[in-house]
Amino acid sequence: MKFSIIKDFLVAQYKIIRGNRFGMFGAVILLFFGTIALLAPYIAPHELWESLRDSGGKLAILRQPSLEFPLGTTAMGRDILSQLILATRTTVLIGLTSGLVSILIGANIGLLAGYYGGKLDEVFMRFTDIIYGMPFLPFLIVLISLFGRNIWFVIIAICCIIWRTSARVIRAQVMSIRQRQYIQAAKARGCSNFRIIYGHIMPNILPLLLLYTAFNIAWSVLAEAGASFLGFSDPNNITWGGMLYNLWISGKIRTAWWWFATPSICIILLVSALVFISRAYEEVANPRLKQR
Amino acid sequence: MFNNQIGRREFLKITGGTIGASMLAGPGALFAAPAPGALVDPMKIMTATATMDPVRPEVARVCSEAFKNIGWDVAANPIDYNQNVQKVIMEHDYDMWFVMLSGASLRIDPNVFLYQVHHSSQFRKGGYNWEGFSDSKIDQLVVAQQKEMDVEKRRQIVNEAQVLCHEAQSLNVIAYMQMTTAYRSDRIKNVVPMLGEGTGSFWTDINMEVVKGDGYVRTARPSPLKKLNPVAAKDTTEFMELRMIYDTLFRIGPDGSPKPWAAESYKMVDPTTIDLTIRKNMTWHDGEPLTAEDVKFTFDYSAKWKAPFFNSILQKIDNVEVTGKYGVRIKLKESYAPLISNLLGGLFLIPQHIWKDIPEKAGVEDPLNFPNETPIGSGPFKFDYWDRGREIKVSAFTHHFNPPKCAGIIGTVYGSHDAVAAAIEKGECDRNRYILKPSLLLDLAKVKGVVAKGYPNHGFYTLTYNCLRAPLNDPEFRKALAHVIPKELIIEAILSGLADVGGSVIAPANKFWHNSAVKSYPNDIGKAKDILAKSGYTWDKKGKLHYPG
Amino acid sequence: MDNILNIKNLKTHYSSEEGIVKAVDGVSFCVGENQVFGLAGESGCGKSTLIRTIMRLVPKSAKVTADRLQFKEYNLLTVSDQFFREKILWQGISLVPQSAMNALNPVYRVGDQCTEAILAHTDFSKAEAEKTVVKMFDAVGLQAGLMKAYPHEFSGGMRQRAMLAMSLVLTPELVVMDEPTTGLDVLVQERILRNLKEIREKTKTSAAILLITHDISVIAGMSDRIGIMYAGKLMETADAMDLFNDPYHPYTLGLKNAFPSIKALDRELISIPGSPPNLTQTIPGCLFYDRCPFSIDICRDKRPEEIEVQPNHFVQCHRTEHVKEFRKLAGEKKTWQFSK
Amino acid sequence: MQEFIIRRTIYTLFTIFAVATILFFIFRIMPGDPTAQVISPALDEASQARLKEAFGLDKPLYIQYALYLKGLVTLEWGRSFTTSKPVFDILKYRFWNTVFLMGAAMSFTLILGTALGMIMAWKRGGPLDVSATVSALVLQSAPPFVTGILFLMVLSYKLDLFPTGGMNTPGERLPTGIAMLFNKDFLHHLVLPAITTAFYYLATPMLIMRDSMLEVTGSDYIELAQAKGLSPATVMIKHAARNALLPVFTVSSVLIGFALGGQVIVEQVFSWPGMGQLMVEAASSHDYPVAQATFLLLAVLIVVLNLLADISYCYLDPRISVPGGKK
Repeated sequence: MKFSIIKDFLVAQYKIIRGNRFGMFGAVILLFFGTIALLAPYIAPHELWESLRDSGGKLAILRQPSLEFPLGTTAMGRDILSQLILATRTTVLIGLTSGLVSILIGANIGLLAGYYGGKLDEVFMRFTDIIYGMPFLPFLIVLISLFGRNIWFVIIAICCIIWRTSARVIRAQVMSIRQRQYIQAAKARGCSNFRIIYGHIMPNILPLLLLYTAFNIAWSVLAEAGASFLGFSDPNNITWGGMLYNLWISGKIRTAWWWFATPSICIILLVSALVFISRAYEEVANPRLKQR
Repeated sequence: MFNNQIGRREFLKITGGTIGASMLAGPGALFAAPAPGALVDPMKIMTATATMDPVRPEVARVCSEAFKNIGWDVAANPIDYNQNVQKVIMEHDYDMWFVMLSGASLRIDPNVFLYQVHHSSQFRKGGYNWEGFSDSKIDQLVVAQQKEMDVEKRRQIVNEAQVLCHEAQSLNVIAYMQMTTAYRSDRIKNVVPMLGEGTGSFWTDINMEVVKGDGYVRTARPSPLKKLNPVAAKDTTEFMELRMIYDTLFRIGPDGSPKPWAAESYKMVDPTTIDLTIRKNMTWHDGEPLTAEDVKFTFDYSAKWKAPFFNSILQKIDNVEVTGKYGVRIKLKESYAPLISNLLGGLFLIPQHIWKDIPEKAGVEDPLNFPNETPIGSGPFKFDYWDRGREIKVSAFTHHFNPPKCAGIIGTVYGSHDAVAAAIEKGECDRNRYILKPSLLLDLAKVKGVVAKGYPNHGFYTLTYNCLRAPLNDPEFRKALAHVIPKELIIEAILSGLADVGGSVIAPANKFWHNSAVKSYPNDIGKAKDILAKSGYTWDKKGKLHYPG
Repeated sequence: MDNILNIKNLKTHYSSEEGIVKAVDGVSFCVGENQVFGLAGESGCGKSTLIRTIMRLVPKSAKVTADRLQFKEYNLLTVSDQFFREKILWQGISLVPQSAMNALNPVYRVGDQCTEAILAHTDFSKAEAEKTVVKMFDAVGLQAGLMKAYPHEFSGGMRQRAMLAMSLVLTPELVVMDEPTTGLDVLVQERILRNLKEIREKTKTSAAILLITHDISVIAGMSDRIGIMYAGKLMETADAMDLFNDPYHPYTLGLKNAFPSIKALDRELISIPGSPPNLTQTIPGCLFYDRCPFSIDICRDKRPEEIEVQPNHFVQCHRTEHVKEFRKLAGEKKTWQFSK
Repeated sequence: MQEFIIRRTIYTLFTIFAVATILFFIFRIMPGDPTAQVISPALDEASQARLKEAFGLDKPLYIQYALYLKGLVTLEWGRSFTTSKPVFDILKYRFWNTVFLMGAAMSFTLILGTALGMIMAWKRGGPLDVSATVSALVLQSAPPFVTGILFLMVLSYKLDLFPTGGMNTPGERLPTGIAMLFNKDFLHHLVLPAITTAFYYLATPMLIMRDSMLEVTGSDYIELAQAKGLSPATVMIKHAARNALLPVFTVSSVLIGFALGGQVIVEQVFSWPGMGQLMVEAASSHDYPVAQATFLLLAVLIVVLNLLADISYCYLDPRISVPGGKK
């Protein structure tokens, strides 16, 4: 029975995405990157920091894409394809983790604040205001530079901030749902608040949740890329932003187009995929957009 | 403003205590001798981030990969440079540090790399012997070369010292990077390259002529200038700006030997006494005359406030007395060979009538923290303006006894080495001042109207070892490592070939002092393993290295 | 007396997914000077489309045709959009829109929204314009002070009055009122309508009024002439008295039943079964056939012509000769309880 | 209305205070001795202690905190570790550079965005509508450093239309303060970073304007306005746009907040000497007083902007002058 629920849910999601050509595009891209992230260590042809030599035994420094090096090499003679693949894993890991954690925080704050209202709401919302006062990247930079360049600090820093938007929106939604009869009825039936919040209200904001999960992941990816590009990232793990940072500091930005193009395209693809999917959900979450 | 106790406790939480513990316990204490036959613990090569210098994390990475070949797990650990300095020079809490010892003109005299880097007394908070290295024989030699006033004799000692230092391997000189600088030959001519500074040298500053334009030379720099405080000056880039505005008694000539400058002549009365005659009618930029009084004041003041860069040498001065309007006599506690090149050639003369009120009137506790908004010196250039983080402008000081040929110099900050290169390529700027990334240099060299090459340099990239920590406390182990580091690869892949394989701490470029007998160990892993095996190290079936059992 | 609005065989057709919507399908009537013409019919019968057509508020996609569509000397079929906008709208024909609630722009002061109309069409100064508005406000019984207020500060009735005032500021020849009283409680309705009369005296506007409603009892009192609209057609057009005293069309009879008449308040209300036909399908016969208790086969097969049963009394029905007996039956409930 | 403004103001002050406090503790729990680099090792113990004292490091935490708050109010933000300059002096110079850049970029985004949004709604479903939507979303997904570098490559390096970075041509010293805004050289340097930022944030105002425009044009008051015989332009702009702008306005304040946080990157790419660049420098050279103050100043800027937005919203939309605020 539980399973069937999940199944129905998935089917529903599929329908939503299927119904929207942007959504479809997004889903395909996501699937693509997801697979790569999973298989990364097995499909990456070379080591992350390995300086390659060409068939002639010369160091393959800044080679344009060729049969030998499909996506070219870096100033250190490293295979860009491999870096890209391994970077996908890290990027997806960071995006997914911080995206999910932040929606978890945001959703719960939103739900509780919206449902209980009053003092609790006041407290939560002031808190959200404070977080809104935090300049995002600077916060990231400070935290990372203080506590060390390490994936987990990056994730923590991101999570500390980006839940704010989802919290506000979900709260507003919950407030309106709270008034509906069936909630009142459930109250009358003496359902526990917990049951009402997670059993009755939660399902109704599901599309919104998914929408903001997508957003949060997108934002995390962008944020991480930004921080990495500024050099505030784990030097022993590479991400797309990190690749661009290496390019930037190598000073080859104007010549090594292949080195610049691939990570940039990956970032844009992944993020826009998420944005498009979230737009598909937006149409569900607020039908007004549908008519167009 | 910051509470360290809390800082540390919190930090322990965060990092699971590893680093924190050592911070609390301090160095040494934590590192008791390892159990016989124990696994050689993994270690880290600390270095600066790529933002500061892209070369360093890469080399650190290559080295750590290389060390795996002898069954030793090592990881690169690039962190912000200040943390490097703090952890290594202040706290001596590190395993290995990969760093660049730049070829400042003040380092042409062998004293710095021999005495300051190797003498056991220099293992102190802030000292240059952060390796904690000590060897009585070497101690004797490096002191001896300091005292020896006869150049030829001194040279003998220096050569001997180089050999021993190289065998001791308290640090491994990986590569002498060339001084890679560029300038627009279609805009400026008469550049004077100099050992360790290329065309960024002081002699270029005063001799170059501007072919077209307003006569000002536009100099691009990758990172903003921090201070213009002649007393507090520590790093090379600060010296490069300051020496235009402030004069020194001597200047290190293009060939590396000191030339009389503000002091028009000198006489060694005896090994511990030197008489200086100051050039007549020199004036400060504000018109005040420069007299022997100012010179004496400079010495006393710098000594009093422990000018960081010269403190150790100033300690050797017994007193400085004025022997006439233009006469000064410096009395030393003991004879000190590098006096002229390392102190008189570097110490900036400061005007008494301004600095006598610092720090009191400036509202700072310590002249080292004095911002010195509008520096007044006696140098060939006088300060114009400084828009912080953006641009600094100095103009020719025409009253100077050796006025520059150009109208002045404008130093502009560009975000990155790449931006600097682009600016020179587009003709926005005429030259760069300090090292330009080798990879970029090669591109620039192709541009018409630009001369970009690498000039000889006596500075070097080096991997320094914490000689108090096992296994690095074992000279044999360090020697083995010397055979493992792939210097050729590093030079080819990371330094674009614009560097030479490193050996002695005194570079070949420093022709007079270099001992050509000292050669780098060959890159030979087999040899390395032999050395280790000989001194009893073993490998388990996984190929991991173990201490002698 | 001559007509200021003269419409012959006006058609407005939209195209939609289901097909051509014949919202207005061959409507003819005239509105005389100073006359109040009431246009009654169930919602969705096309009366709103009719007035939007007259005022050119229908989307460009709508197809409008007519043998004649004349306002005063202007042929509205031919005048340019610009001329229509500048010379005819509001000066000639003004509108009191359906829901005064939402018809006022929330972010502008009510007064300004009135003066705006004046300034758009005359070379009045702001002051003069305001003076005029004050007069109108006074006429509809709003204090001049309220001009400074924002719509959300008005009650429903006040907004309605404001709309009236606005529609009259340029003393137009024709005021089109689209359900002026929907969404207001009966008392307010009552007051507004009475108001309407007074206003016309007060302001001496010789404005003709085209009054549109789904509720004939509203127009009964004040219209000079009434048209009963059904499914995009005028089923019956006559002077108010005639229409109420001797209606011809079964639909009219039905409507009369469906609303309390001032004469016989005690009579129980009977509503017409069924619902109006879908305007997209083409019906050969009488559009009212399905719901008509008196229909015969011909009604199904042949579309009735418009005939003048009495001077100035037009009806579209095949069976006008039996009207006497219909009027009797129409009063009885069972007549309307049938199914086809 | 008053009541609303007052409440908002109080919230804002509270927020600033809270951010300041959080910041204080973040910077206190960070590892290591922050002063190791300022206090020259050559100094003897006594003078080192003297310096520590000068930095207030010898005092217990709660006193440090009190001093810190006092300093914030009295604009004594300490002295930079690396340049020894009072932090306030450094910032007051950087502050305007950032404000000018952000101001230019944001006004460009908002104006262009709303304009486009209007047209898209006008020609809904048309080719422009679709293409604009997609490209805006893609622009939004492209990190500013990617677009920025692209602009540099094409417009600066290839076509040589714009300088490679900085705020002025070397030697062309800029006037300070507002006068800077009228300096041709400055504006020339401003273009690229400004449009880079602008494009990145374009999607939000554009799409919101489009949506709310569509919503508004259906409403009765627009029909009435047409019936009044107002010119289509008047109807579109004075009536439709004016109402459609409200949601755009609400979002823009938040947007500017995001932008202020994100401009770090743009300033880095175009070596623009603003607060963002300072932030990065300070953070990576562990110049804590500067990093701290810069961060705080940015935060204050953001919340104050939000406050202003809230207040001016009251004037834009008469409906919310009723206490209880918007939404």
